[in-house]
This record gives sequence, structure tokens and C-alpha cells, in this order.
Amino acid sequence: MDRRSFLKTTAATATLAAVGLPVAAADPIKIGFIYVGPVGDMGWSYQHDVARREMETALGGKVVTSFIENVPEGPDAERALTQLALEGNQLIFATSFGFMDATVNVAAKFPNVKFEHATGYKRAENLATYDARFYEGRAVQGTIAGRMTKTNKIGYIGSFPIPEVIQGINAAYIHAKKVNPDVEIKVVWAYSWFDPAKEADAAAALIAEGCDFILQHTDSTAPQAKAQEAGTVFTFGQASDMEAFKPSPRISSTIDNWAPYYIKRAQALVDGNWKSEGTWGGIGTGMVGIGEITSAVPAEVKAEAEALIAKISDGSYHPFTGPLKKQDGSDWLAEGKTPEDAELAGLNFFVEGISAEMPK
Amino acid sequence: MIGGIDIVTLIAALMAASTPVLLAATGELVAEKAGVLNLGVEGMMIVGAVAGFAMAVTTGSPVLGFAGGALAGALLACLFALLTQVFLSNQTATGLALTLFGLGLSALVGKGFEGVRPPPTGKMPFGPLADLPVIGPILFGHDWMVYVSLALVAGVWAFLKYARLGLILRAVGENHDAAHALGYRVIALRCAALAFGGALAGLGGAYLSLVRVPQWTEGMTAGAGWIALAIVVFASWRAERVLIGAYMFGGITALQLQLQAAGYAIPVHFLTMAPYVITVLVLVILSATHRHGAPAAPAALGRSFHASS
Amino acid sequence: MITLVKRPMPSRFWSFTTPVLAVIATMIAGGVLFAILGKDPVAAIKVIFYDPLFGPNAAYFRGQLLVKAGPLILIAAGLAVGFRAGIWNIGAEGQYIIGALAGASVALAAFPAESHWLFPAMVVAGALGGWIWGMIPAVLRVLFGTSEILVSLMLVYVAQSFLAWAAFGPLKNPEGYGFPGSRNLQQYPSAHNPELIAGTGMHWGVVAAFVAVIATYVLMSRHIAGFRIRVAGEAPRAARFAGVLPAKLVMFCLGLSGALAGLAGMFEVAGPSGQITDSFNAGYGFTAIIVAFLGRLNAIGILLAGLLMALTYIGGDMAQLMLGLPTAAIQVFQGMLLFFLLGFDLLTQYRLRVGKGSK
Amino acid sequence: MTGSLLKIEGLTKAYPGVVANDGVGFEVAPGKVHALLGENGAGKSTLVKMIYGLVKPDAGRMELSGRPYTPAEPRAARAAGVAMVFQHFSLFEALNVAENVALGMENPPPMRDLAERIRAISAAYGLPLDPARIVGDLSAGERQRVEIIRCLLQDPKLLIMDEPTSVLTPQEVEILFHTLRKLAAEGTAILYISHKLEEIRSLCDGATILRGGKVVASCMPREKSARELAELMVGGEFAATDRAGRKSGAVILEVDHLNLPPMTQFGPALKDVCFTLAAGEVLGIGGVAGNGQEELLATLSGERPSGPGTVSLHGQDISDLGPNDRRRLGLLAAPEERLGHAAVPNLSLTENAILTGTVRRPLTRNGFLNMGAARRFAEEVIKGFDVRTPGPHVAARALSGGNLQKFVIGREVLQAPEVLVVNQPTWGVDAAAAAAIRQALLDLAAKGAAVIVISQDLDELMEIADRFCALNEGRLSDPRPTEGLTMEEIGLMLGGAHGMQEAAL
Repeated sequence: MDRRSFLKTTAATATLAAVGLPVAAADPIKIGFIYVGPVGDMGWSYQHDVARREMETALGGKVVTSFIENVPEGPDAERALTQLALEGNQLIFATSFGFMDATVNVAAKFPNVKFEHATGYKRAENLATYDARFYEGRAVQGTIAGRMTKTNKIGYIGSFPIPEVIQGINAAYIHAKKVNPDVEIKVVWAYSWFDPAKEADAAAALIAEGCDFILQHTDSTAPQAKAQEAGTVFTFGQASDMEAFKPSPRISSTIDNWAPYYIKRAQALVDGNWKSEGTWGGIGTGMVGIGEITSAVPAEVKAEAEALIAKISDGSYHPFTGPLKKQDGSDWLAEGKTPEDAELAGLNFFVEGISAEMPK
Repeated sequence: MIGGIDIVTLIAALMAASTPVLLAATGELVAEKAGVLNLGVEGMMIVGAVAGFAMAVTTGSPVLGFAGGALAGALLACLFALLTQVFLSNQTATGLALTLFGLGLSALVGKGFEGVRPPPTGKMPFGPLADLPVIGPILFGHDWMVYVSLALVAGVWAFLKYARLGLILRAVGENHDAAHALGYRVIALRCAALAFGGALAGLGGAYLSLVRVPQWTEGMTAGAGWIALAIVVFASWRAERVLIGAYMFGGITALQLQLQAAGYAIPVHFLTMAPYVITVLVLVILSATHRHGAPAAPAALGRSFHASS
Repeated sequence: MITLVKRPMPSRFWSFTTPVLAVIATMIAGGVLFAILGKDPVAAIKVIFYDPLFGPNAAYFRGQLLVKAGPLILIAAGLAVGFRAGIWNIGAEGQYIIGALAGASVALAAFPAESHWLFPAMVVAGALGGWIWGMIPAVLRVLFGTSEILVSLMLVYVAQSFLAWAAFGPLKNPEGYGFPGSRNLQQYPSAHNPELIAGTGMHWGVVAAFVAVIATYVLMSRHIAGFRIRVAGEAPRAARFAGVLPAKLVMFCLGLSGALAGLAGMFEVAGPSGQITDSFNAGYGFTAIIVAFLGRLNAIGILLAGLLMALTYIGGDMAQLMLGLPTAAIQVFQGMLLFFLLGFDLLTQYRLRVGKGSK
Repeated sequence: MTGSLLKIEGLTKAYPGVVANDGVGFEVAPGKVHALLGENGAGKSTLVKMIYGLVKPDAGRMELSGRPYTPAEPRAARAAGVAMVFQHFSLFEALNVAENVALGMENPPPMRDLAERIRAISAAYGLPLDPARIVGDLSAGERQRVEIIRCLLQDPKLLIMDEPTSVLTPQEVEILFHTLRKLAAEGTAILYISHKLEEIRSLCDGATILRGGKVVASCMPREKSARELAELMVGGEFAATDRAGRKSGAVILEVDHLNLPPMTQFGPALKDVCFTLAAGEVLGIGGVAGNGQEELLATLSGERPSGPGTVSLHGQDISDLGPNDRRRLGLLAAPEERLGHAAVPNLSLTENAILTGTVRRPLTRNGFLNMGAARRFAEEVIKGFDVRTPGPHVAARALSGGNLQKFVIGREVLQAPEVLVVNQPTWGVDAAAAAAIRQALLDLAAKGAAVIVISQDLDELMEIADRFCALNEGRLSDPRPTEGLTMEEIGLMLGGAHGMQEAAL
């Protein structure tokens, strides 16, 4: 995308949003978004914005969208949400966990406006939640990494020790271990979603520890660049496809693909059948996209991974299927059992075999 | 290897990791030596990052990219110089405003450069030297900007210590009235020092976007400019100590990540604050020991100069 | 050739006129910027400056103006007292964080007990926390002569690390599904700093900001203590001659600005923000420095500057929403506003002379 | 060489509101020491700044060695062979001697050679200096040596010295004069600025006397008496001061074995200072600047507390009381430095009245300022002491030095002190105003107050003081009655014969 076309598109949306002229017979429905980061972060907020634009295209002239980026969590979020509601938006997406309480407050004040909060757990009559089962993508990554690693050491750059990230580490480890009993996982916490320099350092540290696979739950491509420099290390794209590093070191990716969900929800609003619910979509619903597995992956490994994707996608396999024990050796899931979503949502321990300690 | 930490890799890693702040801190050192406190380092760095990136991507040449980054940083510093030296605005407030302005400007300019990969910056061709054990990765394994940054530190050190202009610069930072009375052009010199500081900050930013990360994203300096300011203080305004300070700040980050990677459960947050606590201690020791001698900070630091006669 | 001639006295006329000129200049320069970005400059300026105050939903935004400006004003009022005395606390951000942590800790320790004493105790804890954080550079300066500028700045980073530690560790909400961040104090009636009159944005922090403005105004312009503070900033030796003890002055100014910044943090965490998270501090402490200077270190000026600053934030969000202006453009616009305000201030102290100068 | 080295004609420089130099002209010949004589504010400093290229003249012309000379900046002046030693040193405390010297030179040699030359030349002229020492650690005299060496290294044709002796001890003055004579003998012209008449009489070969920016006379100083020179300077005879009708009363103030470490890095310590002061008495304290005058005033005013039992007022130990407590008890002071110490430049006269006036005047209520009362007090001072200003709302920095001095003294006198300590009360004040200030001090004493006048102007002290003592390196000589005190005796006291006991023995 070059600069000029970007400016044109935003200018066009802006004119629509500002003037609000009826483009179709009926006035289009206004839909608003708030992002925690800049749309240019190439990660989390960027993916939401991509989905916003896809949704707008998909629904033709039936909706118009607008957004506020770079909204700090806290009172500014509450104001931004109110602003969106006051501007006549019928549906508002709050796209960061930290917006949760602000969204709850504003939703209570505007009962006729629908709200959707990403990754949270508080719902109301007019407040739905949605999240993606990123751990499903981690299971695929774990399988590929477990098969391909030569050093039997997999590095994992975590952002914060929160359930979403812990699910990912566990899923990756369980599936790597399944195909390679000797595998170890090393975890480094960056304490940031986005700090390119620190992520690069973290990747370097893991590579120095002998890891030849770097999985990341942070949004920059700095680890990919480090891996490329090292030459023999593989990575996976995170949040966005990070296709610039194809075919190697980036051999696949987990993509946050919110577009299908946004289109579905906007359509529901247009059709008048929106209702509050908690959505936790995975590969099956398209919310978690698996980016192209590149030629750097041996064919049989690729086939195995694709089989796993298919099993997860059709619901015949859950990445957390017993028997599984907790890190301290106590039982977690019995043979064949899978966890409740509520339990998974609050996951705060590693599974048996991971040697890293959970930070306190 | 000590306690599971590969020291050679650690040192090699921290050298590259510290280069952006090393450059920025060296530039700020020169500005502060001339008596100007520019808190806008972060703003100049990020504008340098985006300008360098844009230049390198557009021309395909990292060298031109670094030049562009330096130029952009210098231009922003000239804005600061105009306000503080000509319009005599308060340096603290202007510096903070400069950071705000730089963050916004860079994001604005950077639209359209997101997700683009810059041309690679080459390693220095040391040939077989780079494969030597231990010293190979530490001394001969870096891209050329690392050596440029080291040369710049050495250059600034020598400039301040031996060059006539360096002496005049220090004099201006010590006592601008006396320097004026001797006929030195205080404001011109300060503007030049600021521009140089801005150029180095811009260079540091360009290193981030062209080598360290390498890509352009909004807000990518993530506080590096503030660390550069802290390093100048830690270094008690001496170029050789800026090197130590930059490597220490960079080293602690690299070390804590390596410790984590090696499986140690470490108190990350306390390690993160350690360099700052150490800087405060250094300040206290300096002030306590220099009570009856020449103080470390340039005496005119942060004060506006207006020739009244 | 234009030369500057120092006025024998600061010009009263220009001290009122320059802010207006600066705002007009910013509107022109900003308008050019917006035009380059393909937006209607007049519409953009209107959305930023006019709509939040008099637009269709102004009733709500006027309240939000107070919410946003409250902490800025509260912090800046304290900072300005020190700045007038030549004591440069640029670490208000850290004091804000520690004040918030202290206030929230008291509340979280008492949870879930309800008591009328809880909120006052939090207020005291918040002020105390900020005060302690401000006293560190004060004591170091008094004992060792260490620069309070640099120490207070360094302590911001220490406070930030401390905040992150607290948010992931001891203050983490045990019912928060493992997510970082404390319990939300908005849902804890005794600890909540609520909107006092619905829809006005007024909360105790805003009240405190107004009280601080009035108190510092009276202190600085009507009371002998404030007079001595001003003297200390203008002429330290004259201050000693007038009976000011420098050590006491340093402690007072850093303690006061620290306590007010701590209060601001505490009111924010107990009210609009609601919870401690690792990124809870939104740069208020640094922005307040700019506000203090924009307000010419004068309490009334700070009140206006804080409101103006808040207006550009809120108007900026609106411009984003209604015109699709990127935040970056708003930041550049704010930067320009600050530059013009800081640059034009020259006219109050100096006279421009065109033609041959004195040198 | 014959003729003149520097020739100045019709040099004029005006600042807003003041004509600093008005058609000034004179000549200096090579190898001669030429004095520029005049009171503070007569325009000497502006004149030499023009010669040194720091200030551009509005009109007039200068010639150096017969060629037109229009230095655009000091650099050009130095290149032309003009060097200058400043009254307030242009030195950099954190840098060492060699670096400071290098900064004042156009094309300094490499540092090592420069250090050698500094050593050599400083030894040759009897001004020993270590080039590696940090200037911040040097004494005032040593600092001046740095300035002089800096000039000498450039082989100047013309050396300008602006009030060089005000910071020197008598011994150092001797050394300096020796150096200057040697320089003159080698052919250097010296332009010597001072208002110290005896110095000029002993050193200079010619003098140009300035008053109010104009040349009022030229003369050979050796041919004139100090009194004649002084009359040329001030343009008339001294107003006679009325010192009649005073009787010494009981002892009010007692200073007993007062010791104090240096206040600043380079200041002198006070050593075993003892004296008593009686009601109705004026005690004059003479001495060269920098020998503890400021320190003594700060200790008496309460800015610097001293050891227990060292300062007593009415028998009460006030050693640990601050300035305001002492004001309450009747001990007031007026420091030497008007702008920044006795008064705040950017504050109005009303506010400057508040600075010291709140204790003895009802300018506050419960700590709140009563601006009306303060303005009335300021107006009272303005009226009572003939302060020329548009009104009390004017900032102190807008006043001329003399007017501000009158305001400062008036502010203290009108608070009816029991003891008043003043330092350099008439420094930079025109003759009429100086006379008025002296009279006010005498009147105060006549009403029964005790007054300490610290001054470097011996004539002034002889005129108004009942007893005289001298400060030298922080030591105070025993006070002697001024009546019958000879110049020799005063010289001995100033020169550091600590107490006159030895002399008496």
C-alpha cells in the first residue's frame, strides 16, 4: 500500500463519516472501533483495522465505520467509547482487554447501542465478547517445531504471563513433546506487546541458549530478523502473516483474522438479530488463520501439520486433551478429557514438563 | 559460559543492542557539554528512525538512509535550538514538547512504510577474523554502523579533550557570559552542538529501524531516548563513560533476557529499575565528592543565554 | 536585523496577548498541515476547538474536559510552585504512579470492608506516597547537592518498574482470570472516587485541582511564604537575606509537588481509571510540566492551560472520529501549539527591535 | 616609536535612557600607563568595551598605530594587539589554567607548549602559576594572574585593565604594579581603569577623567593631589556631613571570638573576630574587597548562623537566629550587592519593600501580604530618600544603581533599626546621593542607633565613622578612634598588621 492510496481511502471514509450522506436508500449503520495501539503497529491493532476495512467492503454501503486509534486504557477509553456512542454508532468494537471495565460502564449508559469487547469476560444485554483460540495455532506450531528442531530446544517469547499467552506456551509444548519426547521449551518474558528492540534481544538470548525455533507472542518482526541473521533458526508469524520473512525463517504463522467475525456481527445488526454472546472462535471459524506453511518445511511434516489443522478445524480434536498434568505433577485432565472454556480462560499454570517457572 | 550464560554472545549482543542509545547519548553529551539540556532525544530519535527508514527504502541504500536519519534528527534539533536559543523558551518544557511533536511527526511520515523491509546493512568484511573464537564475535562480527558509533564516541572524546573547538564548547557550557566576553559566539556554538546531538540521535533512530528491528513501526523507539538521557548523567558527562553506561544499560536488558532464557526465575522488574537506581547512586557519589571541587555537570546546563550588552 | 531588548518589567499586555497569538498561529499552521493531509482545515479546527465546548454533545465533553484536565492541573499547580523557586521536579510522573499505588494499596488491603474512613485514608496514603517519592530527590539535594532534575527523572523509571511489578504481583486481582491489573475500585463503593454530580465530570480529583489552583494562587500572590518562594527563584541570595532556608525550601517544594502529583494519581486510580495496571500512567506527569510552563507558572494560567491541553486531546479524538485525522496529526498539532506558546512567551520579557541593535 | 598607539575621537554610545559615552576622545602612547578615571557609572566600562570590540560605538572613530580601528568582536581586537583583563573575570572554573589561557588566545600553541610558556612567562613577570591547576581552586589574586598571563602571551600592544586591584591584597597590588611597570618599560601601552586615586598617582603617566560619559579633564596624575583628582571626578567639593550631636551610649552589639568557615569555595574564613558596638556609634570597617566583608555582613544579618555566644544583642545571644528574628530584635542589614542580594531585580519596589520589611512594619496579617501597606512603605522610602523612579510598581532592575542603593538603604533606615550593618553603602552612587546616604546613616546614629559601615572607601569611613578597624583575610583589627588616625596607621591596619598591638609594642 503506498502512501497516497492510504490517504485517499481514509479521506474517503472520513468524508462519509463526517457528512453521513445517505448513500443507499436507507442510511448506512454506523459502526465504531477503538484501538489500543496505532493502526500502523503491524500487529494487533493493525489486524483489527484490516478486518474493519474488509467488513466495510463486504457489507457494501450498508455500514460506515470510523475508529479512534492509540487510546490509552482507562478514562480515555471510556471517553472514546462514549464519543463513538454519541456520534451515533450502533455497534462499537472495543479491541483490547484493558478496555473491559470502560466498555462495561459505557454499555450500561447506552442500552440501545451494541458493544463488542475483545478478549474480555464481562458481558451484558448489549455487550458481547469475542476472542480467538490462538492456542490452536500454537498447537500447529508446536508440532512443526517438535518435528524439525535439531537442538531439541524451542524458544518462546512471551509478552505477559496472562492466560492467553500461557495457553499458547502449553499448547506449543504439548504438541512438540508429542512428536519429539526430547524437546525442551525455554520461555522469555518481554513484558511488552510491542518493543522491537527488546524482542530482538530476547530472540538473541534464546538463540544463544541453543534454540533453533523461536515462537513469539509479541507483535514485532524483530525476532524474525534476528532468526534470519542467525541463519539456522525458524520462526512463525504472529498476529499478522509477517510474509516478508517467507519462506524462511518464517515457515508459517498464526494470523488474527477478525474479518469473518466482524462481517457476521455487522450483518446480524443490519438484519436486526444481533444478540449478546461470548464467541471464542478458532481455526474452525476462521478467526485464527494459519499462514502458508512454506517450502522450508519437509513435506511429511507439512502433511502432519495440515492433518492437525483439519482435526482442530472440524472440532474432532481439542489441543488440550487429557491425560495432562500440571507442572507440579498434580493431575489436571484425565484421559480423554478436555477443559471447560471458563477454566481455560483463566489458565495460570504450565503443564508438566515445562521447566521454566511462572513469574511471580 | 558462566551459570548457563554465554558471555561471548552476551557481549556481542549487547554491543549491537546498545548502539542506538550509545549514539543518542553521545550526541546529547555534546549538547549538554555546550550547556543545553535537550529532553527531546526521544523525539529526535524516532524522527531519525522514520526518515532513515524512508530514505533507505526509497533509495535502496542504507548509507543514504543513515544520512537521512542524521539529517532529520539535526533538523528537529534546529527547531529546538531556534526555540530555546533564539526565542529563549524553557529548555525542559521545549524538550518535552519536542518529543511529543517528534512522535506525531514520525507516525505521520511513516504511514505507508509499515510492513516494508529495508535494504540490509552489511557486516564489516573482516573475513576470517570474524571466525576467531571469543574475540571474533565480539570485535569482528558486527555491521559497520557499530564501528561507526564506536568511532564517533572516540571522536567526541578526542574532540572534547584535545580540539580547540571542543575546549570552546566546554567553555560555553561552563560559563556562557565569560565565553561571550571573550568573543565566542555562544548561541551559534550551542546551535551547532544541538544540531550535532540531533544528528546522532537521528542516527541512533535510523539504526533501530534499519538494523536492530529492522522495520518501521510507530513508537518503535519505546523510550530509548530517555535512556540516552539517563546514560549521559550516569556517565557524568564524559564520553568514555557514555560507552560504559550505554553498554551497562543495554547489557542489563540483554542479561535479564538471557537469564530468563537460561531458565532462571528472576525479578524482571527489579532488574529493569537497577540501571536507574545505579545512576542515582552515581549522581549522589559524584555530587558528594565534588562538593569542594569542580562539579561534573556543565555549570551553565539548562540556563538560557542572552547577550545583554 | 532584529534584536531583543530585555524589558525593564515583564509586559502585562503581552502576557495576556501571547497565548492568544500562539493559538491563532497554531490554527494557521495546523490548518496548513490538515490541508496537506487532505482535510478541510476550517472543519478540523472547528472540531478540535469548538465542538467539544459548544458542539452537539458538548454537555458530555465539557465534563470530560474536567476529567482530563483535573490531574494535569493538580500536578502542574504543585510543580509551578517549585519551578518558581528554581526547584525543578521533572519526576511528577513517578510521584503520580507511587501516589496511585499507595492509595490503591490501602483500598485493596481493606477490601471488601466498607467504611467511611477508607476514602480519606486513601487520600492521605496517595499524598504521602507522592510526597515520599518527591522527598527522595529533595533529601539527596539537601545532603549531597545532587541535581533534583536528574534524580527525579530517574525515579520515574524506577516507579514505572515498581508499578509493573505491583500490577503483575501483589496487587493483581485474584478474580481477574490471571490478567494483570488490580481489582477495579469503581466497583468498591468505599474506595470509589465517583462523579459527584452526574454528567459533570466532577470528581474529588477535579475538586482537589480547583482547591490546589486557589490555594497556590493565594500562596504565591498573597502570602509571605509564596513571596519568599518567588524571591528564592528570582534571586537565591536575596531569599537567604529575607530569611529563607534553602534546605527547607527544597523540601517544601519537592514535597508539595510530590504530594499533589501523588494525590492526582490516587484520585485517578480510584475514579476515572479504576484500577492499577502496568500502563496505568498515561504521561500526565510529563504533560503537566508543559501545562505549568504554558500557564506561565501562574495558578490561573495553569487552570487555563490545563483546560486548553485537555481540549486538544478531546478535540483531537473527535477530529479522528469525524474527519479521520490520524492521531499522529493531532500530536503534531499539539506539538506546534506548544512550540508557539513557548516561543511567543519571549515577547513578555523582551522587546523586539527592528533595525540596528545595541551591539 | 613615537606618537600615539591608540587614538580615540568623538566616541559616542547611547543606551535607551542613558548616554554612556558622549564624544569621548583621548590618546595613549606606547610604553605609557594611561589612567581612565571616573566614578562608577561615569562610562569607563562602556568605553573599554568599545575598544575591545564587545560594544559597537554609535559614532566616533578609533585609530590603532595610525590605522583606523573598528573591531567587530573581541577576536578582531585581540588580533590587532589589544588585550583586556576584566573586572569580573571571564574565567571558567571547571577548566584548568592552561585551558583558560588558551581560550583567550587567537592561535594557541599545543597544550604542552602552552603550559611551558605559561610557566616561563609567569615566572618572568613574578606571577607564578601552575598551568595544570583547576581555576575553581585558585584565589582571586591567582585568578587575575591567569587573566594577565592570558594577555601577556599574546604580546599585546595595548593592555586594558578594568579595576584590577579591587580584588587584590596590598601585597598583590605591589606585585601587579611591578609587572605593569615592567611591561610598560618593554613598550606595551596600558590603559588602566580605576577610581582609586592613590594607585593612579603612583602608577600612571597620564589620565583621562570621565564624568557622566564625557571627558572632563586630562592631566598628569602625579602632578595632582588625590583631593584634586577626586574633585575632578565628582565635579565639585564634597558636601560637608553633619556629624555633630552624637553621644556614645551603652553597648548594644557584641561580637565575641567569631570564627566561621568560608561561605563559598573560594571565600575567606572569618577568624576570631571580636568587637563591641555602642548605641549612637558609627563603626567603620575598611579593607580590600574579598577579605571577609560579605562574610561578616552575612553573619551579622543572620544569613549565616555562627557558633553559640559569638553574636549578642543587648546581652542576648542571637548567634543561631535567622535574619527575620534578628530584624525583630532591631538588627538590620543592607548587603553590598544590590541586584540579587539586597533587592530582587525582577520584583517591583513594593515587593522589594516586603523583602525585609515584614518584621518591623505591619506589611502582613497572619502571613498574608498587605499590598496596600507595602506600597505605602515603598512610597515612603522613595520619598524619604529621593529615589528617582516613576513609582513603586517599577521593577528594581529598572532603577539606576544609585537610585536602587538609596532605596535599599532607605528601606532599612526607615524601619528604625537599633543596629544597622551596611556594606558599601555608596558604591556606584553619585556624589550627591552618596552624601545623602551618609547623612542618613549619621542621623540614624544621632537618634541612638548603632551603625556598622563596611566600605572600601577610606575617605567615606574617615568622614562618618567614630571608630575604624580593618578586615584582612578574615581577621578584624582592633577598632581605633578615627580622630587623629593617620594614613600610615590605616595602611598598616589594612595591610594585615592584625590588631595594632604589635605596632604599639
